[in-house]
Amino acid sequence: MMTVFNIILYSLFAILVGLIFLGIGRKVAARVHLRYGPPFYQSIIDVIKLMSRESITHNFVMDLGMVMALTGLIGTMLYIPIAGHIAFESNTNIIVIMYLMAIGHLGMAMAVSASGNPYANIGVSRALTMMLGYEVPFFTVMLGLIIYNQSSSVMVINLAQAGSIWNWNIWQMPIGFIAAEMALQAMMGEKPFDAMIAPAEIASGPMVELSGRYLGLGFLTKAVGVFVETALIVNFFFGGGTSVITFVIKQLEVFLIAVIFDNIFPRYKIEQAVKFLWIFPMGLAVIQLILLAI
Amino acid sequence: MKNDKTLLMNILAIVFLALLAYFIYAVATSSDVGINLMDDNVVENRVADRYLNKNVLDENSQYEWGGKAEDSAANIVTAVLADYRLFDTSLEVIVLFVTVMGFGLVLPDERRKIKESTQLLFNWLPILMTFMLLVGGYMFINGHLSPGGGFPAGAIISTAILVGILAGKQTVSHHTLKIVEAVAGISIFSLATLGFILKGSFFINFLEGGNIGDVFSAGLIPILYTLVAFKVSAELSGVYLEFYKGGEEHDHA
Amino acid sequence: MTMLNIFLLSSTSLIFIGLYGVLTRKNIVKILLSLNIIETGINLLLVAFGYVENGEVPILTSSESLKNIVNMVDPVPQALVLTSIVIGLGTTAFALGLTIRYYKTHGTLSIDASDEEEVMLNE
Amino acid sequence: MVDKMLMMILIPLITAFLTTIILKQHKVVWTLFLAVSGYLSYTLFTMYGAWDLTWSIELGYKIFDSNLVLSLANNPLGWFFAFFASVTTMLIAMFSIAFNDDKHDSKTAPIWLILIFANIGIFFAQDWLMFFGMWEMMSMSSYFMIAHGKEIPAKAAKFYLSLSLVGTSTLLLGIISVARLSQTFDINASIDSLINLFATDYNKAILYIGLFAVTFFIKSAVFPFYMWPSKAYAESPDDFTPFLSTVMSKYGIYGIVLFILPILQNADIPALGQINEPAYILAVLGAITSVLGTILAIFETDMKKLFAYSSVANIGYIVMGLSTLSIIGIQGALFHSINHMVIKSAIFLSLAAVIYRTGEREMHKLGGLAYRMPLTFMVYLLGIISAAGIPPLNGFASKWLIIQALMSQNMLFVVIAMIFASTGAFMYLFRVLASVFLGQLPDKYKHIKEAPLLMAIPMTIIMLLMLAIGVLPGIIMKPVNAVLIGMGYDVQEASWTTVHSAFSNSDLNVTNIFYIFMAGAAIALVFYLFSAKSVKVTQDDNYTAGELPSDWGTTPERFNFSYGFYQPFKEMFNPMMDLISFDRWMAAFGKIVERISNGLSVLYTKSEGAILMLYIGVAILIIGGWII
Amino acid sequence: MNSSLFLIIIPLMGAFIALFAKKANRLMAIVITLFMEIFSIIIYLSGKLPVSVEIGGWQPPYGINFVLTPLSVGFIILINLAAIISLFIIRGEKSYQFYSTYLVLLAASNGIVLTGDIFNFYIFSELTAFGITALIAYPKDRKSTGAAIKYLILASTAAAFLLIGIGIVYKTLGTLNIADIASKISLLDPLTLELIIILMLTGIFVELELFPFNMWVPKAYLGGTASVNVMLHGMLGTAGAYTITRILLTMFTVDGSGLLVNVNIANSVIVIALLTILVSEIAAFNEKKIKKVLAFSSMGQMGLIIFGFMIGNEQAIVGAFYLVVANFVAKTILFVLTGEFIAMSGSGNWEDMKGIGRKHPVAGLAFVIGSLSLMGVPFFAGFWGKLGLIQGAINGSAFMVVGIVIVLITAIIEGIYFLKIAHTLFLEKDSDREYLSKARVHSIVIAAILALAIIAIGVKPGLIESNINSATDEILNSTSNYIDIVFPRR
Repeated sequence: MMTVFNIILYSLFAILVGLIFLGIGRKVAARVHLRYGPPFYQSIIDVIKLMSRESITHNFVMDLGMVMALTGLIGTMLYIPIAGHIAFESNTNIIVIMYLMAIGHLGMAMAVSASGNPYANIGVSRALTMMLGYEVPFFTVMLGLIIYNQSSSVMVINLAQAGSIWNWNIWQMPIGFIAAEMALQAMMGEKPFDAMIAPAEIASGPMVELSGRYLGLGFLTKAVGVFVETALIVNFFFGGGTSVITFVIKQLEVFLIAVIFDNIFPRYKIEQAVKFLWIFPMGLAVIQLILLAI
Repeated sequence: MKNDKTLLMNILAIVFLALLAYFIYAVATSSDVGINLMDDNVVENRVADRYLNKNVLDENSQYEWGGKAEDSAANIVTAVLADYRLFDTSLEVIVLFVTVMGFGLVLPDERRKIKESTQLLFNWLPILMTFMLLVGGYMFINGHLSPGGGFPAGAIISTAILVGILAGKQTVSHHTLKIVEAVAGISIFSLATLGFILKGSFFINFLEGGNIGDVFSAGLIPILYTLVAFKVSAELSGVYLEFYKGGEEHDHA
Repeated sequence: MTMLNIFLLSSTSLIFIGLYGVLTRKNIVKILLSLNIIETGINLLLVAFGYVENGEVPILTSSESLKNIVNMVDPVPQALVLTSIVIGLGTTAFALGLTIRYYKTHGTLSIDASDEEEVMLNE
Repeated sequence: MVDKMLMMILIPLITAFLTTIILKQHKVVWTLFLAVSGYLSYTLFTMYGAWDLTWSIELGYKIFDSNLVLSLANNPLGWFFAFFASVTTMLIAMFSIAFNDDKHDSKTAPIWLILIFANIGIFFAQDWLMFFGMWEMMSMSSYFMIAHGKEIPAKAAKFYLSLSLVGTSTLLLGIISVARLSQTFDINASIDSLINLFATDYNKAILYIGLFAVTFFIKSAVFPFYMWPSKAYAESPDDFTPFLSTVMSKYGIYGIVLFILPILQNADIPALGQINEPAYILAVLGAITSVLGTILAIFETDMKKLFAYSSVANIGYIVMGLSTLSIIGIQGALFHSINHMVIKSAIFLSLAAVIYRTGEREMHKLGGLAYRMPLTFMVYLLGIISAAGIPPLNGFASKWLIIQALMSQNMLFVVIAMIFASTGAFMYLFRVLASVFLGQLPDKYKHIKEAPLLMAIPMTIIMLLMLAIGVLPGIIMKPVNAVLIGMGYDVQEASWTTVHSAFSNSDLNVTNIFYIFMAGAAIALVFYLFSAKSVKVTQDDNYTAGELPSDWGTTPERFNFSYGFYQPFKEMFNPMMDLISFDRWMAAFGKIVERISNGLSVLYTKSEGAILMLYIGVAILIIGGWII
Repeated sequence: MNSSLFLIIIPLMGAFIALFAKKANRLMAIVITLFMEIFSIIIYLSGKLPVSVEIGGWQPPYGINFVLTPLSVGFIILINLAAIISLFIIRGEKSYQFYSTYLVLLAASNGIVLTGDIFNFYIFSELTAFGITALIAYPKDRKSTGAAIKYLILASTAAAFLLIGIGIVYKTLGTLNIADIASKISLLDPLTLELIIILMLTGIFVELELFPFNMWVPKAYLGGTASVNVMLHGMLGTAGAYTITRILLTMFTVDGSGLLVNVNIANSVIVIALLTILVSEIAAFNEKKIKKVLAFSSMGQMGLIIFGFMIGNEQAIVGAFYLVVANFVAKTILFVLTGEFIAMSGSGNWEDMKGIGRKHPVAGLAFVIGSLSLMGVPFFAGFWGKLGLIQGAINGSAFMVVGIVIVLITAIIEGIYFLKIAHTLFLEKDSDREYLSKARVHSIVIAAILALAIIAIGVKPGLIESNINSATDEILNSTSNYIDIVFPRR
């Protein structure tokens, strides 16, 4: 019973934090653009609004896909320790996390593909290509962490950084951190790696055909995704956090870096993006790995 | 272009033959231990010695002129050919036979007519033929005594028939030739088989031979030579006749 | 130079001439003639192999000749030559027959002509 | 009581001849085929644990101063592969009954039965000659199976055949070399003698192992022999492709586990890192295989070819797992072998069902079939989720084990390759999903139906199997560990739910992940259910703004974005493609051989040169015999 | 055992009788050949072997003798079997010349195997050459005439070499008996011996279809009818394989080792055998005419057999004998069926033979079995040969290992083209092509029986193992064995 309660609590927490992050992101972006921007809770309002509107669907696959997308990310979130707390007793294995996240991507892709809109398909194709681009360097960085700690458990990595701020992995492996940041940028779909959304070319790509509850579910997915991704970085490089508050602040910090980069860069073409990701972050990650292995 | 190829062939031929010649020269002048190609013949080491002494069966036997021996042919070449190595000789007959068969197989179907020749040849034909047949007959009957034998005799006899054709007269029909050929052939091998029945070995000279130097000597050899002569003459004549329209149907194809 | 060497040399030359002819001639009849030259060469060679210097014919003619047995030339090569002559005759006769057929089917006596039949079959 | 072992190989063989007689009665034939595979599965099931079961035959051929005896023996490893192979075959057989109707009957049942006969023989062979015999039998019959009396497949099969023949030749050479060492054809004895050889003559031992490895690599399509599956799988009968991909790609794996692994583990080989040099080569080959397989699969437009490359990539994982030489790696590899069997049979069967209904293999000509064949779609969907290694389905645990093993052996770059391949897998897996099952339904497929019942049953069973193994990996892991114990490895009995790794805090409770997933699903469903209802509209209604494509004189399938799905990505690799296309090299080699062949033929038609060649022959004899 | 000469005499007498047996000549030929087969089997089983038969009552080396050993009589059985099969598949030949020539050929190929005299051997080989030339030329069309004349010229040239060799042997050793030569061969000057070997090998290599002596082979097979192909392969080829054991392995070997006296020559022969394998298999690879494919494959198998004999150790010789038997049976199947297929499809091109295997599944299966045996797939007869060969080669020198690698590479090529052809039989028929006729039942039955034999030997090589072992024992100590047979007193 406690577990059920935990799960609901953690999920709601993640969704809430994620949505607020998105709101803050929009606010910051507006400020960078010298606009005023919406309030930080705007995303929550958006979701509620979308959920309550009537929407159109083409077939059962869209429903299935969107539910799958959210399922995957919430599942991932439940697997990640938040400031040492975890919803469900498990070993917080990194590889499990990586694969669980994939369910979300797959579900999302399936749902939008089912719409039959060519833009959506182009978006999906780009998203999947981009995924190959960022997963590899990101994983390489994580591999360094795993080898360094001789464990693939996030919890163990987290605990190893406890104590002084100098124990944080960001100091132990700065090159790896830079690589991970670059990969994270792509993972969150922010510029310069947002070819899959590219509102100007392919009309927001995957989202083009979504409306109402589907778009709402999409928003939720995105929110949880942001939460998960930032939480990973925080766990890996910033020592996790002693309390939930510091953990969330660190997350926000990571997120804001991404948002600011998003707003000052133009967009790469998809193949340029993949090339970039395979050269710079990958190169850095490999250098880091070699340094660790020696 | 064509000349180039011919030239190339010539060069290659000369190169090859030079290599072969050089090799043979090296062999001939080799001075390693062992019997060399150019060593003098040592008759004692070879089978011919026993043939000449007619002591194949019994190492110590001697023979006299006019006496008896294991093989009483005076012509030792004939003795080798028609007695010691009779099997080879009977196979030669088969070689000729198969040649004629093959000849008949491959020759084009259209044939010439036998045309009359000059009067001179036509008139002299009986005389010429008699003479040739006589010489042929002498050769195969005397083959074990003097040079000659079944093969040359057969050739001479067939020449007689050829002369007949040239003169415009087919002296023997195709069919007769076939019969002669077959009968002679079967007889040769029947004699061989008879040897097996009588003496337990094929191609054995089972007739008691006369004395060396006699006409009626050498056991089976004159008989065999007679058969060979007939067969060879029939076969060679068959070759000539193949070109001409005979009285006989050609039953292939 | 002994007689034997002369025999050997001449027979070898004949064989070589024949071998040369077989390779370089294109006309089938000429090839067959070359083959005949080889045959002749071989026959001479075989007889030469049995040659004894100042030897006698291996035919007994009288009781005198019995004493000369040691001096007689080897009869076996002669017997072999007789056989080989017949075989050569057979080869020649049969090959000429084939040549007639060849001329009939190919319209030429050149040995090259038989290369074309592959082409013709493929058509 | 006839020997069980003998019956097992005889029944397929006899049935093969039986079916030849009644080949035209396809329903009967394929039902017989199902019966045989069912019988095999049952017999194998009863044979579990009876490791002393043997059968042997004396041939009366003297070799190594003793009479040659061919023998089959029930051994844990062979049983493991044979059992799961025959279960898979049984499921495929059920599918085949429906598939081989009047229109689709490939009339290959007898050859397939011979193949099954060879299959049992390979897995239970006790001596090398039996192994080799069955291996050749398998190669030859699979050639006929792939070519199945059609011209275009025959061309593809030729490619397969040439590689197979290369493999059998090297295998024979290897077998005889090794048998000469041990003076017997016994497999275990040859392992021991090779281990001894490593101590004395390292290079020779590596050469001998290489001879075997080439064969195994060819049959399992490990780099550099990765290119034949795309041709052979694509052209073989559609119901045979699953067999090809699931069972036949495991022969090489079986060979490696049986023969090469024990040697690499026990022989005295200089170490390189935590493993040794040959194992590292194995790992690198596995890595290249999986990366290349993935990349090539991404670019493929033919769905069967695509999954052929996917199989290649999966074999790469398995090889990488084996190359770690650690127990976890081997566990992972064996586990993944079985998972691959299940997954690929699900995928290929669903594709076969699609082809059965549409007759089309090119993905971009299809689309939207999910709405007409929902069950097939679900099978395929679960198949790809599994294949991508996503929890909570079965592909995950085995991949996880392999990755863990690689990491614990510090094989860092191999791990990166593995990650690259399994991420790339999303790309191609999704491509088929989007192109075939999603998107616009072309007009000509408007009226097609769901796959027939007899096809649906095996597909459903496989789907449930994937789920079951995904939740309870012990279903496979228990036999895997039993096999490893039987082979003499030091492992514990496996648990139903958890898989173990060498790292600290890394024991993975797979069932828990399933619970987490279900929890996530529950929450997502709550959100879904509590939101406002939606209206269903046709696909054209939205993005074409209600104007039907036919109004503009075009067809709906023009809206399918599927032909150049990863075009930009492909262009990145274009400069590289020529380098890695070994089949082009092989084709060029074939052309050269053909040209030489034609030249020699011409030589033989010439009459003029005949005598010249004779003289040349004499010259060879003179030169060789005298001058040299 | 003197009666064994009936093996020669009866067909020769039959050849004369055939001149008059107008319609019955085929029947007579069959009866004679059947008698020969039964007679030779009786000899084989009589238990009196090995024995030397004196002809004409003169003891060797003065007279001509026949040597009957399990090995030679075994070959005789094979030769006569091929003869029977070739008679059964004849299509409508009626002329007496054909049957006469055939019977002479039969006698001559038996004689080649049995004879113990080198000059007698020469005559027999000339007889076979004439006989087979005549039979090749029998269709009298363009290609058969061209093939025949090409073969005749080559064979005559080669025969000239052989005759010179025989002459030199007589000149130096003074004897023509094989056993006598073998016992005296060590007396010869090494270089002279080399010359003799080279000349004799040239003579026999033409008939053995070895590259580069084999320019006649594809044309001859293409020119001849199916039954002539079976004769060419089953009678002459088998007799040729036997020749190797006698000329090479008895006359010119170091006693008891199975190796040639002259190592250089032995190596040259191996090179020639390997060249043959390589050239023939590659040439067959892209060949479209099925008869030529089979001809090339025949050459290749012959090269393989000779390679096996030349390796010279026990395993290799056992392998070579298995190859002889397997090649004999398998190739006979293929030639028999090919004849039917060509008659059916009206084309010599294997690409035009689509669908025949579907129409005649038994024939198709037999063809596949034959091909698999030739490729050396396990559980088919050819495999045991290949196995023995590889094993022997690996036990031999590095040179042999290289050789066996070449053999295995060519086996790949062979496998590709054979299975390609075999599969073509099972392709769907082109709708616009009609078969000219149906395959004859007796041909298919023959092929099926032989295919069963292949499988029987393949699954149970022990069936013929004792025969092959006795043959191998004979070869391993061939010289002393052979001399003991011919000269029991010494």
